[in-house]
Amino acid sequence: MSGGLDVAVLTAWLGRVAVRYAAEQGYLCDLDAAIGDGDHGANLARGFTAVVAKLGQPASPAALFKSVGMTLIGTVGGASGPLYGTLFIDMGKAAGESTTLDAASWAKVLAAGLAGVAARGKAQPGDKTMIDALTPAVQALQGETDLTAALTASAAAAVHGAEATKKLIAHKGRASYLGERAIGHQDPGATSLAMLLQGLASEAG
Amino acid sequence: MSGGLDVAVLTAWLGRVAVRYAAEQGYLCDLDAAIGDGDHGANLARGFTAVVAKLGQPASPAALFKSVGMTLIGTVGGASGPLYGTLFIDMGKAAGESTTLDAASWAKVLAAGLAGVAARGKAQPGDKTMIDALTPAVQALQGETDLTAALTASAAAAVHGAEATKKLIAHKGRASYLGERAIGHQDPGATSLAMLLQGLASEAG
Amino acid sequence: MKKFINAADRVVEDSLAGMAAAHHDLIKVHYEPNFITRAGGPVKGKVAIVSGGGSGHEPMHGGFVGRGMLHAACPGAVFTSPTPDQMLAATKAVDGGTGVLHIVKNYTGDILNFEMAADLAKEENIHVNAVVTDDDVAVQDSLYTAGRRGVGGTVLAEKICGAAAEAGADLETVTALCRKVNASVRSIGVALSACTVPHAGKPSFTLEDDEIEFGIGIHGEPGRRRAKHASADELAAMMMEPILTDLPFTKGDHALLFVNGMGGTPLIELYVLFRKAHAIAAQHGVTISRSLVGSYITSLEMAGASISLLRLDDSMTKYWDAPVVTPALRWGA
Amino acid sequence: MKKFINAADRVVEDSLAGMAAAHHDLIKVHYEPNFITRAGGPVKGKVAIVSGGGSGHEPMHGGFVGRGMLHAACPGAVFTSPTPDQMLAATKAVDGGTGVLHIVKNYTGDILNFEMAADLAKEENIHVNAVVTDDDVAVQDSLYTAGRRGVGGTVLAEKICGAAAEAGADLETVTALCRKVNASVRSIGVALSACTVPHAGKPSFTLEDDEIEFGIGIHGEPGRRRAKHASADELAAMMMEPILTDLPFTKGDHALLFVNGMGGTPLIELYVLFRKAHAIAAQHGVTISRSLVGSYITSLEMAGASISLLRLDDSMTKYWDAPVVTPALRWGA
Ligand SMILES: Nc1ncnc2c1ncn2[C@@H]1O[C@H](COP(=O)(O)OP(=O)(O)O)[C@@H](O)[C@H]1O
Ligand SMILES: Nc1ncnc2c1ncn2[C@@H]1O[C@H](COP(=O)(O)OP(=O)(O)O)[C@@H](O)[C@H]1O
Ligand SMILES: [Mg+2]
Ligand SMILES: [Mg+2]
Ligand SMILES: [Mg+2]
Ligand SMILES: [Mg+2]
Repeated sequence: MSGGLDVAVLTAWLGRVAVRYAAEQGYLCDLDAAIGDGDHGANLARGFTAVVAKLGQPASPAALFKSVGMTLIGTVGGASGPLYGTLFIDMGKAAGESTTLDAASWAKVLAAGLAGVAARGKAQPGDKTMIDALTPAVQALQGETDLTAALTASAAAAVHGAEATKKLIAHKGRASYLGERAIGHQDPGATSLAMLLQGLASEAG
Repeated sequence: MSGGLDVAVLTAWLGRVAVRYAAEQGYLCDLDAAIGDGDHGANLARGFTAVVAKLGQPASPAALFKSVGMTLIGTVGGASGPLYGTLFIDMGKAAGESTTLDAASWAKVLAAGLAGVAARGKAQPGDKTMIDALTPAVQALQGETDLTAALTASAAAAVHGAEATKKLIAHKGRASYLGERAIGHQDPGATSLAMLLQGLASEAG
Repeated sequence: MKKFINAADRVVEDSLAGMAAAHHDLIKVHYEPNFITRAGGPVKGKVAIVSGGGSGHEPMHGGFVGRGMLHAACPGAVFTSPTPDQMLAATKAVDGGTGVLHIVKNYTGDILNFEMAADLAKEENIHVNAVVTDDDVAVQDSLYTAGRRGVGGTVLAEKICGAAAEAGADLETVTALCRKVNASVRSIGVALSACTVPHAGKPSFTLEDDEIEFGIGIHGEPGRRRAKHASADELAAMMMEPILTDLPFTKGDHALLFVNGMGGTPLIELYVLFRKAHAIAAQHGVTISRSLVGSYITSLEMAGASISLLRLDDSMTKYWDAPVVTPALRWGA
Repeated sequence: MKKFINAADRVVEDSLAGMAAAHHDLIKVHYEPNFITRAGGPVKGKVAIVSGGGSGHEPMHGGFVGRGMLHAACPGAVFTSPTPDQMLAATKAVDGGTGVLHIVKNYTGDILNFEMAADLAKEENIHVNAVVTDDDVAVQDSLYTAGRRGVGGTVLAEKICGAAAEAGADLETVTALCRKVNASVRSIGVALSACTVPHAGKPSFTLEDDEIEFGIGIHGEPGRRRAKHASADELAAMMMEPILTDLPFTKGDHALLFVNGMGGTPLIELYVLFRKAHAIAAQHGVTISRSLVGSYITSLEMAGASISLLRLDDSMTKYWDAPVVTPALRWGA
């Protein structure tokens, strides 16, 4: 994949992710049932179904991200709705006028999304949230100029970060009520975030 | 047993029956759960515990029966409370002045009890109620002059009558709501009535 | 069996003590024999209404004691009719000199015990009338059974007759009104799960994951038949059909629709049932002009629901709307 | 999973339609986005109160919309916070020109979505204050968590602040009162069984026959710890201890005791708990001068209960007693 991330590729990515969330809905709900309230898979499946239905033909990556963010905010609910929504909205702001994102601009865009999520949710790395998948994913993009390699490394880092949440006590979200009992369980939001980036690597990598 | 049924024997009988109902409480409740509301054993256990506690030293069989009847009416509740209560109250009326009941007078007394239950509950033989144990028990006493033989035959007839309720559809009590579904289940009230008369045969037979 | 109880044989008394503590402004609980009266004592010159039955159906009947509804309620052991001494004591406590109405659900035990109590009250010169409620259409061939059971319609009868008594209607009028309400209401119940009587310690029946009991009463007894579980809309249709045809309800009727939870059913599901029952009534030309949704006549923790439909006339509607101030039903005052 | 539903993704809408049909005299249901307002429309010159949260907690919050309590409620998907567009639409619909109070239970999702909605409302020149309720003492080390959850105290705050708004208090006064109620109430919950979210289809956790979850929230999430099932009196004592010591309640306090069912608990058991909680409060020197018993903030069909204790002052007591006319709470009018 050399052409970079344009609207067509990004649209295909979102379709792929919507299918994956629908397929993994039960798995994500099970993860959430163990340490939360069991709705994360349903929330994302509902949200991304709406994303695909409402997307239309956005003029630019920025417009696409904004539309996705607004749809997620209006349909997901829960903690993940505003957080995933903010991720996309802030990615949209960072995408600016570009019609195609290369490795460097994607790194900048995703870092902006991370900053937005962190600002809204006030979670830090190690709090056992989606931040623990997103942070290493952003880091893995640094200095990498080949888009394929960048997306693959970023997705792998996110998956690794999500897995590493197993050993953590949660300090944010519902899992924080459980104290020590959260240990051994993988965070659902970190897991879904890794799936999101895996989807991009598969689509565009 | 040749001395006949006096207050001492009758008191011992009630104590024995109270123990049996306590022991068979679960069984009688199970029978009632299948075709009723599952409380028959608890109702009788509660009632006969109270009977034993309140009995004192009645002056005559008549006084004893009346006291038992009043206690049952005040503690059992449900359908069986008024019916068992009436059984004993009407037995008390029929016992008159006697201090000791022989086979013939017991036959008369139990028949009066049956008539009282039938008048109050308006059930007929074959309606799948305690009447189906009581009626053959009264019949088995007819013409029998030996008390031991009379009580043994009467108890056996009651047991047989109770078992025979299995094949019946109920026309009275809660089991009547079940229609055909009551078939195959033994009536709890007929079963407890057979236990009552078995207790007398064991005590005085 | 997991319940918030201390011991099977203390449930009724502990719960009564809780009611007494929570609602001392509205009710007074009497023990040995157990009965509940309004906090204020008998109302001179007004007809008093007494009801009662086994415990395990809360808030019925104790939760309906208060201004505009019952004057007294007699709780028996769980699912067991109370005894005549309770009813007699309650009747004497609330008689205002103009007679007492006993509202009795049609179960052999309730009938026999209330009959005995009425006989005893009459011996003490209290004028007692009794009305037996029997609104359950699940019992079909009532000629060959103990007759139809008194279920959800009883709640409606107690509210409406309580308001009439409050308004000063005499005993014969309140009695006739109660008969009319009972004659105008039809109910049916369905269980998704059984309930566990505390002293039994295990469920009174078991249902597979895809089974329901159709036509249940309120005592954990098995229903009329077992059926496949279906959608809420299908179940509502199965329930409304015998209700509508039995009375029968006809085009132009105004009715009160009462969707009742059996104790373990969340409100969100009762509203799902209400939606369809309401729509079916409308299709049938019946206008739902009053409604009641909640768990008012229950079977311990049973998951299940019943539907009652009452054909209203102007007087019933007026008395339904009249103020009521009880632990479980309150409005208008 | 046996429920009275048609499909997992229709539960909320079907139930809202049922509410609309049952309570059209009191409330109006709006769809896409979903929210519930009072039947009458905005009240000019009076502060409006909006709350909301996931569905599955009925009657909270929709059942509390009506005169003397909420002006609007926003139901999300089951156990999922609603979205900002719902809250914005509700806020705009009920603003009477003098500002709107958002009562938000402390969960990340509720906070974030209500924050976004408030930002959007402010852009439209609506003055919005928000009070976050966090009365759950089960969450101990709140510095290192998302903080204490908003549970039963929320119901009490909504009633009391609704009455203040009805009486004409301004936004800052109602806001301060809401903070005060929240600061004066402590709650804790216990589950005897888990609940099943419709789209999950299976219970969110499983308990052995002799186990309970202590310190649960209202979303079927596991509690603080698992414990052995015990008698109602022992459980009431386990629950009252952290409640009494946390505030702390002291001798001479007057309080409102709220024993709440989680959806699958029968009323008879709630009164058994109430009895002991009341006695423990009395031993502690706390006078229970007001009480509430019933299932008002639930977790679908969970068997369980929560206890809330609110220290009352004269103004809270006055507003608690003030008339309320909603589907789920009604008195005094
Ligand atoms: N403050 C936060 N910052 C970042 N992510 C968070 C925060 N709180 C929760 N999350 C993420 O949200 C996920 C839960 O999302 P979801 O189940 O959809 O919402 P809810 O918790 O409201 O039910 C968690 O697994 C976690 O990754
Ligand atoms: N009309 C009746 N006449 C005689 N016996 C009856 C009648 N109705 C019910 N019974 C008896 O009562 C028994 C049930 O008693 P019990 O379970 O204690 O009362 P309840 O049915 O009120 O729960 C039945 O098994 C039956 O034998
Ligand atoms: Mg969740
Ligand atoms: Mg029985
Ligand atoms: Mg019974
Ligand atoms: Mg959620």
